[in-house]
Amino acid sequence: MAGAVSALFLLDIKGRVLVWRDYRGDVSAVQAERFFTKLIEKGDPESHDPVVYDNGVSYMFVQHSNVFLMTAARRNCNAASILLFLHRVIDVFKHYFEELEEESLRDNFVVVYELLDEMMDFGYPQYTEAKILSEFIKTDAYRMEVTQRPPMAVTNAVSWRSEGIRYKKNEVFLDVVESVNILVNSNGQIVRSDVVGALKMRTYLSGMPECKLGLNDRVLLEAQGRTAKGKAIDLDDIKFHQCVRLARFENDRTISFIPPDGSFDLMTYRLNTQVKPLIWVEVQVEKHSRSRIEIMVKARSQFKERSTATNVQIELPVPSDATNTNARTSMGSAAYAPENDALVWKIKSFPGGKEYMLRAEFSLPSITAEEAVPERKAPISVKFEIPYFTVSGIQVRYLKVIEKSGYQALPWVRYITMAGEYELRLI
Amino acid sequence: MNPFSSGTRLRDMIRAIRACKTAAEERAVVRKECAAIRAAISENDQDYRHRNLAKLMFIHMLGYPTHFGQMECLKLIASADFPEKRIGYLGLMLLLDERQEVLMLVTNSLKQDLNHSNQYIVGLALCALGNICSAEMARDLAPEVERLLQSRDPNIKKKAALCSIRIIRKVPDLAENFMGPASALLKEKHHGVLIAGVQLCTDLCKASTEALQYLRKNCTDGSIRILRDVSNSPYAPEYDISGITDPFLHIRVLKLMRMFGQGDADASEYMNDILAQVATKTESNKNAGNAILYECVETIMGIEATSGLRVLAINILGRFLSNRDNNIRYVALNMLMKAVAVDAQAVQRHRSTILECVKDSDASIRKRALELVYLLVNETNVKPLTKELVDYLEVSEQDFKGDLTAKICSIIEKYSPDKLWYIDQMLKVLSEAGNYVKDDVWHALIVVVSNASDLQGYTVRSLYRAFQTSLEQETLVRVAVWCIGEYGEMLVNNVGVLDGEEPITVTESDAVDVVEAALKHHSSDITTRAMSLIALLKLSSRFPPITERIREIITLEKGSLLLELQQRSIEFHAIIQKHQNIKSSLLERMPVLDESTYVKKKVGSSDGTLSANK
Amino acid sequence: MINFVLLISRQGKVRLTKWYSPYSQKERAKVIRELSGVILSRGPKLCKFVEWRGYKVVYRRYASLYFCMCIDSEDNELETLEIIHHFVEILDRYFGSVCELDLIFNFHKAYYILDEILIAGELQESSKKTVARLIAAQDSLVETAKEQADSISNVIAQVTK
Amino acid sequence: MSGHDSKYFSTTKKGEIPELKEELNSQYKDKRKDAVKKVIAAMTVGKDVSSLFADVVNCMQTENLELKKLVYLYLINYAKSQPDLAILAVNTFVKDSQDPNPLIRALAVRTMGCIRVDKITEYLCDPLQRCLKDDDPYVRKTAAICVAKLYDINAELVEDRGFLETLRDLISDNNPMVVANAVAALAEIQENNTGPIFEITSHTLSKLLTALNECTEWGQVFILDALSRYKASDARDAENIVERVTPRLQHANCAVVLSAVKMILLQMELITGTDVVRNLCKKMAPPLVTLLSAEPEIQYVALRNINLIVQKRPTILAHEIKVFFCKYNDPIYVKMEKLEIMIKLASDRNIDQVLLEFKEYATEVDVDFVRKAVRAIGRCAIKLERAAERCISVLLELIKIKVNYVVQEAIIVIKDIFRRYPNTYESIIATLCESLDTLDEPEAKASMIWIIGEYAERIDNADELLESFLESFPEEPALVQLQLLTATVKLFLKKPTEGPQQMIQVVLNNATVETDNPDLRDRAYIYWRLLSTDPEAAKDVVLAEKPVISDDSNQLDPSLLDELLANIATLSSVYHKPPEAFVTRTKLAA
Repeated sequence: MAGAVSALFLLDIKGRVLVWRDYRGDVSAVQAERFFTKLIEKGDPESHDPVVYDNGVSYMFVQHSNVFLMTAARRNCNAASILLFLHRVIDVFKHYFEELEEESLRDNFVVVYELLDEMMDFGYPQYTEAKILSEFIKTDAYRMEVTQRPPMAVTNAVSWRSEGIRYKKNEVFLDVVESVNILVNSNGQIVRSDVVGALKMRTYLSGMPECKLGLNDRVLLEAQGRTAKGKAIDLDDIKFHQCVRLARFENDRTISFIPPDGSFDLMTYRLNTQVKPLIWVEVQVEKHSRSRIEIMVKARSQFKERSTATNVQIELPVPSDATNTNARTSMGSAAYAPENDALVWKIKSFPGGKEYMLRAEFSLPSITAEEAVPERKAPISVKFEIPYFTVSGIQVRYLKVIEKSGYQALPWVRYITMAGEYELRLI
Repeated sequence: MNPFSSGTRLRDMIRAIRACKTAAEERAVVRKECAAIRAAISENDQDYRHRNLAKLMFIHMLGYPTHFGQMECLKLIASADFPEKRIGYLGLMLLLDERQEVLMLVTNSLKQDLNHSNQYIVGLALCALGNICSAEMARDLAPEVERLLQSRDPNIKKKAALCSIRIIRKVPDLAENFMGPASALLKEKHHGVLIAGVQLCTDLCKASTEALQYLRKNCTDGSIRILRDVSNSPYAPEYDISGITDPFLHIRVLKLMRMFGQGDADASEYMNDILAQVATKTESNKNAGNAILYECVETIMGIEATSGLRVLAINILGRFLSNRDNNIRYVALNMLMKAVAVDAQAVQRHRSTILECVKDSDASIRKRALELVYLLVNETNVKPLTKELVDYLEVSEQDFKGDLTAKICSIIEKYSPDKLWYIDQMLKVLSEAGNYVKDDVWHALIVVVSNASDLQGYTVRSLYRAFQTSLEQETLVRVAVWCIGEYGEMLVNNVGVLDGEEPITVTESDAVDVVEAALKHHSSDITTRAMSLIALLKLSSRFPPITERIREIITLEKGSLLLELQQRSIEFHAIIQKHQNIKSSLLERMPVLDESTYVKKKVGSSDGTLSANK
Repeated sequence: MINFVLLISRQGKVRLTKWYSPYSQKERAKVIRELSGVILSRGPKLCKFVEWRGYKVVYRRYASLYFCMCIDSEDNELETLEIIHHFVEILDRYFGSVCELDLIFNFHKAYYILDEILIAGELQESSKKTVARLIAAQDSLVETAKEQADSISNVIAQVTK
Repeated sequence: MSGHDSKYFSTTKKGEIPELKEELNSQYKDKRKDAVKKVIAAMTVGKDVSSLFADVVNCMQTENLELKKLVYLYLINYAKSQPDLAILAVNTFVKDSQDPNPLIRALAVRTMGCIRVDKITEYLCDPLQRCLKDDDPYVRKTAAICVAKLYDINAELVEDRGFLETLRDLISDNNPMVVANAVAALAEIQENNTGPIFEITSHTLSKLLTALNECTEWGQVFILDALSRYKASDARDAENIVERVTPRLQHANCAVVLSAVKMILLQMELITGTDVVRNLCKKMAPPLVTLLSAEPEIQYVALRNINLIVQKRPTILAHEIKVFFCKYNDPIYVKMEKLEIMIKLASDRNIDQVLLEFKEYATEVDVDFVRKAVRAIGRCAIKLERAAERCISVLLELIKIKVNYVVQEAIIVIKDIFRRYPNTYESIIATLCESLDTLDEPEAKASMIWIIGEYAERIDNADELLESFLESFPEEPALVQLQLLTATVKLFLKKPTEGPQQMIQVVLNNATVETDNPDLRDRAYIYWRLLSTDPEAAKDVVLAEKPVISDDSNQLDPSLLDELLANIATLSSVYHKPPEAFVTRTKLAA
């Protein structure tokens, strides 16, 4: 059934080995070269799917900055698990070196080897909790002569938290962040929309606290025979951090857990409701001649007036060789961003129920590129944040923290809505 | 003032690009820089034109589009000043090439610059013209270049000579105009001019037979004299490379002499002495000397040399072949291929060394050696050589298997002493590397088998055995499927057992099993599957008792999405179901493709493709 | 003839390209990608020739840089090695102990030098001294022009002060 | 000749190895440690430092954990090339495996298992035996994996020394991580073995389901994957299992989710209650959709799997087609997979929306994606009878843009539409014929030729059209030749006039004596004989009624599909191939 991988390679952007760990002795470093040759056979590595097969060996890879993380396997291993594992390896390295890039790997190769030894054994993923790992695998700066021992957490049922944590002030911060994803067709029709929410926690709690979270979850409230004062909501799919007791939730919808120390995503959820676009954008394009083009844009906020969107940014695609891009706006400022082939219109504060305008003009060079490929039809993309507001109406009813030492810990809760993948197709 | 003309210096831009960690970061920096340059261009910014073009050249080198900057080159070239012109011409050569229409716009500027009083400006124009001119420009500007060949300045003269090469490559008709001035260049003393002149003559010889005749008549002596002078020259520090004076001139003049000597006994005769001298006296412990020897050998092989001279040449190659430097070994193999035509026996003596080279760890050497081995095969050595190669096929690197397989097949086809041996070898190759075998090869195998009635039983049984272990080798499966369909009864009845052949027990149903497996195996492609259907139909005629089973297998494909499979399955099903009476007459043994006419046709068609390539 | 000259670093970065035969932008990118894949992966003891699309690519490694020249199949590979070295020695003399950075920041100068060595894909000059002299003469033409320009702007500055 | 090259562009060091040798034998601890680091650094960049073996091993006896780890790392790399010297290390290994520090005990046993040298393997048995029963779970979990390592090197030894029993005992260990690793090790050993090594009884089942709640996310994957081999005894058993596994669908780790989905789908086979099944389908849909918010690489694996899942259980995601619409920034490999699933989920209800999307994609810049979008439109026509007409009109719109590869792709798929709906859409043939000269891809050519042959009686100038292909017959690829042969035979049977009669002669001649392709010859001779023996029979055979082709959106063979579903989340499910198609058992002598 599920086999293990044979080796893990860290490669530079040109496919050369930076560090590799051989777990099973049935592949060689030459394999990395074959992988890369195969990868670039069809052009850009970024467009290649993450699984490459060549002559009995399956390669799975992800790219981060200028580094490829790649495993080579001769068996039928669990691809989902391995690819996800590679992403966790990235997280661990980032925790250790702040930036994961070629240079940081080279500079820290001893620790890299140690981590690879601990995170994977014989090709099986073992342990990827960065915080706990850093308790017994230290970078040069923090190495001590005292003998290290494996923290209890490594093999504990509570593998994400060490014992004996102490804080003077016990606090929990909880941010409810909702991202609105939307896709609008060129005819103005909403093709797809959904909301992805996350409960992001930062805990500074002593000891082994037991936490319990209450939401205005319709299923729970109805089960308890209560009709909430506010609105109860339906969550389509909920995902929990591994600290949450899933069986318990399945049983009675109680969210109970011992949290990791520091920040983590306690839960994420998804809402499939049709969302009215919070910010609506309309564009008119006029071609005056082959080389002079004018665009007119209207942006409208379609939420209640008492809310205000901040840091609104509307990216309007322009051809990659546009020249002399000039824009005038009725609010905010617009600038040509050649790095994205776009005109970026920024509005610091955009209250509900308002409409703003932009008018822009640019020209194109008379000589066209030799192998003029059709321009990619990029959509308009919109970014914004609306504080103190959620689309779903989710509410944290309570967050209880119980620890045997009996301290009080107050939760701080914030709500915010932002644009996720918010795209409006142009004609 | 546009907001982007921050006016970063070239150095700063390069630094910024070098600091990028990923392709995406680099792209962003470059795009910003390009936007700024576009803005400057549209404002007709003069002060930074020079710098912006330099930036664009760097950006172009990284592979980004720079089309919008092409006109800037023309503007700089049109400027009166040397610095502007210099960068303008450089930009022109880097950002444009002969296929762009914009290039035509520069013709006038070029013409003016070719007539400029400043030799360096003339030099720039000649260089640009020599590197990127189109046929049209070549025609327009040829008179200017021709005139410059007679300039007094050696710098202009040599550049004009090389520029002429480009011109006659683009427009061979112009060759005759250059014959006279070119031959005059060979009388010069300046090495640069000589080298350029010698090359021009060589190219003229290639471009036109008239030029060849003219130059052969007027310059054979001159070329010999140049070679003699340079090879006897005392130590000349300016041209010395590891103890040899100007190996470049040596080599180029040897090349020209080859043109003259080719097919001309008289010219060759004149060269004998000096070639012998170069072949014996040139130092062979450094690359420069070896480069000369290598060229000298090629010239000896190319002209009507005396047999003594040829022995000398082959001996040099023998020494090269045993050299420890892989470069030298490589060129030896390369040249031995030419030597085969001159003295096959002498090359044969190195056969075992060459065969070892086929297994070399260096892919370039392997490839060369394989080509050479192919030329060395003959009726007497074909068996041992094939065995060596087939054995090696098993352990060879994947990337090499394609070439190796093609060559082995072609050796087997060409030199097989008897059909049995041919069939055995082919089966070995198909089982080992069937996926690398080209269509014409397995087609030919079937032609041979169908013409050898005494070996059909043996072949079908061998294929049946091979099939069991090499199900993944597509072409083996195809040949097996076809033979089992055609000669099924010989398989089952052990017809025509050869001496020493082990008889096998195969039932009719076993035979159908094999074809069914080929039809259904995941590695089988549509051709293999389509062939399996015909084989099944044939078997239903060869083995009447299991017709029903075959009909059932065939029926399954009636709904196939693959056109060919569906069509066959419908037709074959109809034949079995409704037209039993004519079935056997439809499926009689297929008419044999006459081997001799087939071989002739094959040779004819490959000749055809060769001449088409020329 | 030499169809193109390519200079690539060990990291696969392009440091100089010169095309004497027409290749479209797309083809150029493909050529560079293909060849750097093949050449950079070849071990140090192997021969310096790679057969490629009916041509031969001759290369020579200098520390982190690979100098590659693509020649016709009938050309002299050993001589091409010498041409590469000839180029490198002239670069070395010009820059004074040349290093990769010299070629990056002064890429245009490397091109100027190459243009005095090759035209139309053929060798132009076998004397290093001559090449150096020609380049120096042209550099000084540029210097003079620059000084003139500076003095003119100085004059203007004086006047408008 | 490289001798004097080095003076250019370079900064080389000389005599690195002797220098390192000296430093490794330094009397100062720090210097030795630095030296070992340098050795490892050299090893990392691919330099051969095997000649320092003895010197490095000398540094092994140290209290310094970091240094020890480095030396161990070196050993793993070079032990194979220096087996005799590697023996020198055994004593230290054995000693370390009894160190008071569990980290060192585990390190020793973990490393020893990686040294694939037969002689050393024997010395490994005693320490391993001890470590399997160690007090510290960290050591036990490492030892459990080590049994699998040992088995890979010397299976007999493992069986003789009773390690398998010990490993099985570890399934009842009180530590969930130990249980998970024991499961992984046993599953692997079982995989390479035909005998019953690791049988999952209902007892182990419940043990493992309990451990599932407590072990790390990776451990949960091991357990779920191992359990997917378990065959429930009946529907109730299956339902029980499903109930215990379902909470895993809420796990944040996508791999856990996918493995849980696999378990549930497998158990569902046994469950008969339609309500239960419907309910389970409803439960699985949201987590599957959420997988599309993961990293693109994970999305890719998820999409490949969803492709299989919807073939088996089309209802699961029937209402979720919109989530598979492509986003602008999706990597191309994600877009391609989404397209596949969109075809599978297309229905009469959503087809209009889907067609709008496909049309959008068909004008993108990526050629492969555009082709796939065009083909997708045709495949929807084949799948949805009532929408066929709308699909075809979109295809015709696209053909009119006259982008060559779009036209060819459209013709290929229109040929299948004709085979699906005979006598319905032939009116568009005239439009198709306009593009005849531009076809240069074999598959498109073959498709067009087939259309002409098949509808010869309705196309007035069918003979002229076919004739235009005849001249190049010898140069065409076999695929086209075969279609041309059949099409000409059809034409002749339908219109036995002079023109076709001459054409059939030319074709038969070309396909018999003028070719060496045995398949083409067989095919031509059979036609030839058929036509000359019994023309009526020929009509009956060649023009026989064709069954209408079926919807091709679920292409996989049901038994293969089941096998792939049992392999959800694995490479097999990504490739859509059974494991034996890509797992080769050859071992490299690395």
